[in-house]
Amino acid sequence: MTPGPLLLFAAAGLTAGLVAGRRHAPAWLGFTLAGAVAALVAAAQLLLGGAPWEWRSEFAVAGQPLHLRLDALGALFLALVAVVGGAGSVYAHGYWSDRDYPQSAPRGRLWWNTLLLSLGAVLLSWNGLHFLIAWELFTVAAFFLITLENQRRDVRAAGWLYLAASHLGTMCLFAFFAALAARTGSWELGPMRERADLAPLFWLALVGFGLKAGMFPLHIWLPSAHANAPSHVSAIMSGVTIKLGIYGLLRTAGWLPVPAAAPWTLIVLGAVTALLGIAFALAQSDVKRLLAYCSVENIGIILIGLGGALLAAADGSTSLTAGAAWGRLALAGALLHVWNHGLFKSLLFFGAGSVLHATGTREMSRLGGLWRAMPWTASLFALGAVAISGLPPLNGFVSEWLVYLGLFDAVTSRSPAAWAALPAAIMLGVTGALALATFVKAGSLIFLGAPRTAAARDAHECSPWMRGPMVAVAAACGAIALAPALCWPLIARAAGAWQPGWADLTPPASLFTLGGMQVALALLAFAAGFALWRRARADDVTRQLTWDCGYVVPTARMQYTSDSFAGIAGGWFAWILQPQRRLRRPRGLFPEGASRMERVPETVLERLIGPVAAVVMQASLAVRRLQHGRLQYYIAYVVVGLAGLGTLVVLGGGS
Amino acid sequence: MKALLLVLLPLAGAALAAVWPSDRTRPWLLPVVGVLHVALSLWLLFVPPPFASTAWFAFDPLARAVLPAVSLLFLACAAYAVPYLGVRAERSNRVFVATFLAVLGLLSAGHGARHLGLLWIATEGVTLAAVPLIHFNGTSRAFEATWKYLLVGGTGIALSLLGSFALGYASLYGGGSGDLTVAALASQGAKLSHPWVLAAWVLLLAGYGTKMGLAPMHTWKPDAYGEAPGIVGALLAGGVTTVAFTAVLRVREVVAASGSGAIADRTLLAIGLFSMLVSALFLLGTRDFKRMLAYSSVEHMGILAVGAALGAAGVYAALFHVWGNSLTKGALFLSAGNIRRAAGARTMDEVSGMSAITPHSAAIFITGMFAVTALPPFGPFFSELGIVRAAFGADRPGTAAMFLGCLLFVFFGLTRLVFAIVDGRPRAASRVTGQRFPETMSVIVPPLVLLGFSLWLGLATPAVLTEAWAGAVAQLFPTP
Amino acid sequence: MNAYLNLLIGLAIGLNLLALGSSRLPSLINAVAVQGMALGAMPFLLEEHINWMVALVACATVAVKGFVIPILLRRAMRTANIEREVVPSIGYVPSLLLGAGGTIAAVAFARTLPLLPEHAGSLLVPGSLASVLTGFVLLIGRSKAISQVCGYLILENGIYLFGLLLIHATPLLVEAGILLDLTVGVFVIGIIVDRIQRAFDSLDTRKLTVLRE
Amino acid sequence: MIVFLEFVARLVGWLVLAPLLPGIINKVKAWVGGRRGPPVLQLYYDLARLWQKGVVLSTLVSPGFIAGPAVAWVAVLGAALLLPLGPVGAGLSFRGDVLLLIYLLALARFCTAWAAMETGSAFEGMGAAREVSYAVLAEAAIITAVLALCVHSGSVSLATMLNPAAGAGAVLLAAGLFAVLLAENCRVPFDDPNTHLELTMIHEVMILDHSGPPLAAILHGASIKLLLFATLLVEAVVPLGGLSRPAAAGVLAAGVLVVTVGVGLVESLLARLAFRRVPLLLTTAFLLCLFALLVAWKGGAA
Repeated sequence: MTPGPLLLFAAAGLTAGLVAGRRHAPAWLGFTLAGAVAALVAAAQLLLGGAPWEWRSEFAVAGQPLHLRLDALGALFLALVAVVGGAGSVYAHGYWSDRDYPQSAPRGRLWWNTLLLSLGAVLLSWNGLHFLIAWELFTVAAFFLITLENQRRDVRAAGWLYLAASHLGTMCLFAFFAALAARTGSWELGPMRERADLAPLFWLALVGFGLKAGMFPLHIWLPSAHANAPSHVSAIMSGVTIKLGIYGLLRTAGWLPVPAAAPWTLIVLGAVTALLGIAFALAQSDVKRLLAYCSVENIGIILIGLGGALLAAADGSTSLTAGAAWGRLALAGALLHVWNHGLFKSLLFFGAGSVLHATGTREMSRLGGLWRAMPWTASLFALGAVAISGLPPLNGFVSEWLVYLGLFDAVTSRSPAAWAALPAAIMLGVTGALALATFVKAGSLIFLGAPRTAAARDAHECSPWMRGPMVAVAAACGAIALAPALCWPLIARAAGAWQPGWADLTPPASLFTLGGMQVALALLAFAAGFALWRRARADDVTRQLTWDCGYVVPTARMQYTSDSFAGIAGGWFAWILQPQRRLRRPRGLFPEGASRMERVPETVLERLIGPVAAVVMQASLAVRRLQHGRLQYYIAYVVVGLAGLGTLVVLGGGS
Repeated sequence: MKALLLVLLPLAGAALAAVWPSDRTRPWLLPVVGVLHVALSLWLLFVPPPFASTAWFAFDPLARAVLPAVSLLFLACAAYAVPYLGVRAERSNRVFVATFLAVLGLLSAGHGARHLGLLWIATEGVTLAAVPLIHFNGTSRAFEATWKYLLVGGTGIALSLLGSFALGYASLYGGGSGDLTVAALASQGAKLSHPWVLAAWVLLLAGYGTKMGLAPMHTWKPDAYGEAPGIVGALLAGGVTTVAFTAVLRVREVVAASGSGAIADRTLLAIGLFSMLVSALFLLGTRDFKRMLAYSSVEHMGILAVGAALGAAGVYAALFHVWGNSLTKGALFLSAGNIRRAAGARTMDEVSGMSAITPHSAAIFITGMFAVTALPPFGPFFSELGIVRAAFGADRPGTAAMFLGCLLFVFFGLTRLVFAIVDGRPRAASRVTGQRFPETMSVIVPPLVLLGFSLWLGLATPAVLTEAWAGAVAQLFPTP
Repeated sequence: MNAYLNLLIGLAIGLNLLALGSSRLPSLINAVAVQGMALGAMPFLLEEHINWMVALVACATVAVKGFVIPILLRRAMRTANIEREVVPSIGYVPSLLLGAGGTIAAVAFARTLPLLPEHAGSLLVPGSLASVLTGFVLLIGRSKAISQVCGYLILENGIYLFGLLLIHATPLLVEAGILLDLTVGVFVIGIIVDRIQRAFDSLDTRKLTVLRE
Repeated sequence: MIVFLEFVARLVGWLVLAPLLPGIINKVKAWVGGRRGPPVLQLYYDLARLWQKGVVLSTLVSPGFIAGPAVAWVAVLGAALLLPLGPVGAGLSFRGDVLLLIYLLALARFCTAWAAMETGSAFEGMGAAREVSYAVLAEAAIITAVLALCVHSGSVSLATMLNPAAGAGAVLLAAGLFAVLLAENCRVPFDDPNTHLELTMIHEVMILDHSGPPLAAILHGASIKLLLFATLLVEAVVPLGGLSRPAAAGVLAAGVLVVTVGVGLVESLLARLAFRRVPLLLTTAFLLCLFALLVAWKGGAA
């Protein structure tokens, strides 16, 4: 079956789900899953070497003839949409059920399918106008998904911030596509690299798509939106929709000529995004905010890879076709990381959702010891934590390894690119170490130790509806981790779709070895763990209270908290984190109470944009004062307008 | 002759309404006349009648490109008016119905007027006929609004009369006959006296700009739109402003013919961007959602002016925008009217959570808000994108940047206010008043239909419309 | 004949100044009325051969501007029993100076304007400019609704004066329509003034500031 | 077959030799302090004893408490096996294996920190927080050092990477890596392996609650890590490429011994740093590696 019918089937399934969603949740789930599977199969066909699927029709939508095209690059992202979308809908069936949310659940299903459909449309449409339409639709669909609980004030605020910020990006894309259309004379997209005059448009695209991707400092909307959205929505937003920003950047860089400064800018932005993103993540005490900031970090890693690829392509030769080999490695790393992050980030958000569902709080310092109540969630979350910290033997390491390898090769090649690759590599190393710290903190605070509150004590394991998708996504992570060489051709085809001539389907030899190492490591780790467990069990295991240096009555509240854990490394980033502390010290001989509260603001938003917004509101107030209701002045305004126009005309060379 | 029917039919209807005995059945005249008018205008849209360029009044391409939108809007408002006047049975609707119909007739006259004097008469007539509509509620607030509407509008319209005279004198001084038909003036071309033409342009732009509601002459708008019933607001925002805009376009044609097109465009661009900026600043702070609609209308008039300043492509997009704006604004005004009646209040301090009380109107309100802020695939998205494209095409990236910046802030203001009203928990007071205002089909369908039109306009722009707009552009930009 | 015309226009300009200077509403209304009548008479001086249409229009002008509207205004004034303008936002002396300066400026400016020879001598253009200016000063500077209406009337008189330049060019049908509109407009304004007087039982527009941001 | 034997030999070598180093260090410290000190083979005895012992588990811990040390041990051992031994070369070598080595150590860190957090004890939380935080700076230093080696050798695989240059670069690199070694293996001046004040510990405080075989795994893993770093340091600065196998082996062994003694001397002559000073020292190490990198860059350019 060729992609065409499959995609049609997928669209039909999602649409059917859209219709059925209002009344019958099970039917919705069935239709949506069928659609997702069909889309996945279609994407797989292309990634496995199928010819690009193209469909031109005279049938005009919005005055433009329909032009759909799915190539390997689009398929790469479409596969992600299908997997996370499918898993998310199963998860939502248990997590956001009609029983728990009678009003908003039907709405949620409606917008969920709208989101999936529009995401697919973005990936398929090769006409600027249709791309823009689909892009806007998915923005709005995501907004309504974020604000499902619109009676909660913080949710509304987060949703509005997302909407407003996205609109800035949208305006940039308006300008981008309009200028493109004005200069090329048509809305059709496609390679036009010979048009050197189009290069400056890249900057518009960078802002427009970068904002959606959550690139620093345009990430301001991301944390609150992803934290306040329902968890399956957070999963698809963090896992998929921000990747669409990457997709847009990739397309722009692949189709249009890029300014000479663009690759450098991308690498620098990527490095900064990665480092600061993870620094913010480390300092968070709300698990979903932490995960959101971590998405910023991963976008940074992807951007580094993308920038490296562009740099290689640029200095590889004048024509983009033959790039330096290391560029392909970096690009492959970036593309693979798109998948990896999509998978383990949705896994982690699903896990966070289960915790939220079970305990009703996202504050890590109110949790603890959940592994006993929810072993599945705990182990899967741990797996995700290892993966996202980029540690072997899991998939995060593979993609980061490819990016590293690209950068190292750039360094050893001693080309000018090395000057970008060197700091990027070091920053990447630091980022990795910080990510490790972040996820040791997150995992252990939530699941290990003793429960800090009653809510954590009375937690319960999540339903199979929520467990299933987590297992599935985790399995996908494992597959990529243990057989990276098998993923290579798929990635290479996508790269080839991006830059003709970059599709070398034979994986680098070292990738096979790495895969072998990963498998061996996994097996050995299991073996050793099991052996040690057996050994320990062999003799009598005495269970007793944590020794804690002989302290007699340790209480749960004595455990390390989020702030204390992040204190050291967070302190190094205080210049940007600007944590706000409220400290009440114990006083007197018999102190009553003491408290210490710490909050890490979204610095860019509150310290940079806030003041600007205040100024704008001042201006608004000043203007509104002019509408004071006195008719005399209103007529004076008319005279003023008349005079203004007159002077304008006179200055315009009139009379 | 059919074209003249567009004027005479509503006026006859008005006369009939004036003498109609029953208050209960009189409102039905509105939809009846509306249907006839729509049928007629659509017929003329599809079968454009021939016209003599010297004619004073004709269904010329420009009228053809704009008038049907007004006609459709009127029909929706008329359909809505029947149940509306039903619930407002406490006051006689004789004057209301009569003047409502008269407004339609005069609007048609204004759109088709090719003689500046006739154009002015029609516009002034609309202004005066709208007065009883605005103070229909009879509150002291309504009278205050009417007073301001009258004096500011009157002053503006007086200026445009002065401008028309100045244009005539330009023709006289240029050795012409002083004939005020657009065709005659345009044919005189460069022989028109330059200074007088420029003076006329300034006066006419200021005058008709006041009717359009361009800043800083927009001051009457929030009061009038805020105090008038929703249908009246819709007709003012979608119809009267359109007449003024066509007037500006016709005058611009003459000015361009006299060789000062560049100056005219510069002024149009300046006042358009200024209006957008001012309205954006207002929208960021306003708390009353009916006044919000007025400011949004100011913004859209600015958009039209900017479009008109950007050459043929821009004017084409502007005409497109006239349609999108009229229909979408209509939907917004009507749904806002529903919410206003159900909530019993108008500011975000008193109203919230209306999605729970009037779910359908709230949904329409939100959709309309998104549509009017250029969310695809509604009409305004394509027209505004067209204007941006025209700006880039005219190599004016700065203009495009300012344009988009204003749109951004407008979006901030609108979403802030609309979601504050629709989301959240309903107020107790609204719960009470909500019971007294059932959301019947008759108040839901008209705005819904308008939204549908706006959507259709965007997704599948009818070929006849594109052709009509192209024709109007061809008329306004004659290729020698 | 041009001389008579200029005489009348001079009278109109003088009335402008009077309107600007007078603090009592009755004298203001009277000034407007007389100015209206003077304007109404002008077509007779401009047209060589009077046809019935011109006569009709002219008489209508005289009737409406000279009698109907002033009566309307006087009634409103009496019902609101206000005699004089209180606290104008532009004082009398300043507005007088403004008006006088404006008039002089208008006369000077009119010289620079490109005018046809037959108009160059007449005071038509400066007179109209001066009246428009006066109208604006009154509209902006007075706070009583009635004075503002008078300002509006003077403004329209100015425009009417300018229109006389085109009296040969523009067909009378248009003139009639314009005049009709103006008249209706003033009627409507008068009605609204009346309503406001009832709704607020005062004609002080400073009370009309409920509608604001 | 030969390959397999060599591999086994290599494995045994790492497993058996590693616990020597702590013994040597302690001997040196005792010698400087004028005491007899524990026997060199002390750690072997300890390991054997611990392996026999039963396990005491906190009531809070999950199976991860035991799995952690095991995985960490595997990871460190794997990293060690990746390290080529002079002319003998590595068990298996591929492009980018150095990154795997670094990240295996990171995995070990993750597991120990995770296991430490299992107990819910404030002290062990403290230890874990310090471990992962200081590792951030150490990581930067290591990556930079590796980059220096890459730039110098123009290769990204350990086997060919470790043919160092003599001169300034080597000295800087040696200093930097030595500091990293001290930090990563929780030695004075960063940490004090045999203090008894938990508040001042990093690594030791993480394993307070471990006992029996798991503790043995941890200790053994730590010793392997020490040996790994010592070897890496030697190979990074001493050119072994030219030498014959026995000579190379001798030089390598001597070098490791020197490093170990050096550690011992440092421990007995320096005092532990205040914690707020630790980042300073690590940053210095990072800068040393950075300068080494620049030197390598210039050298290559010339």
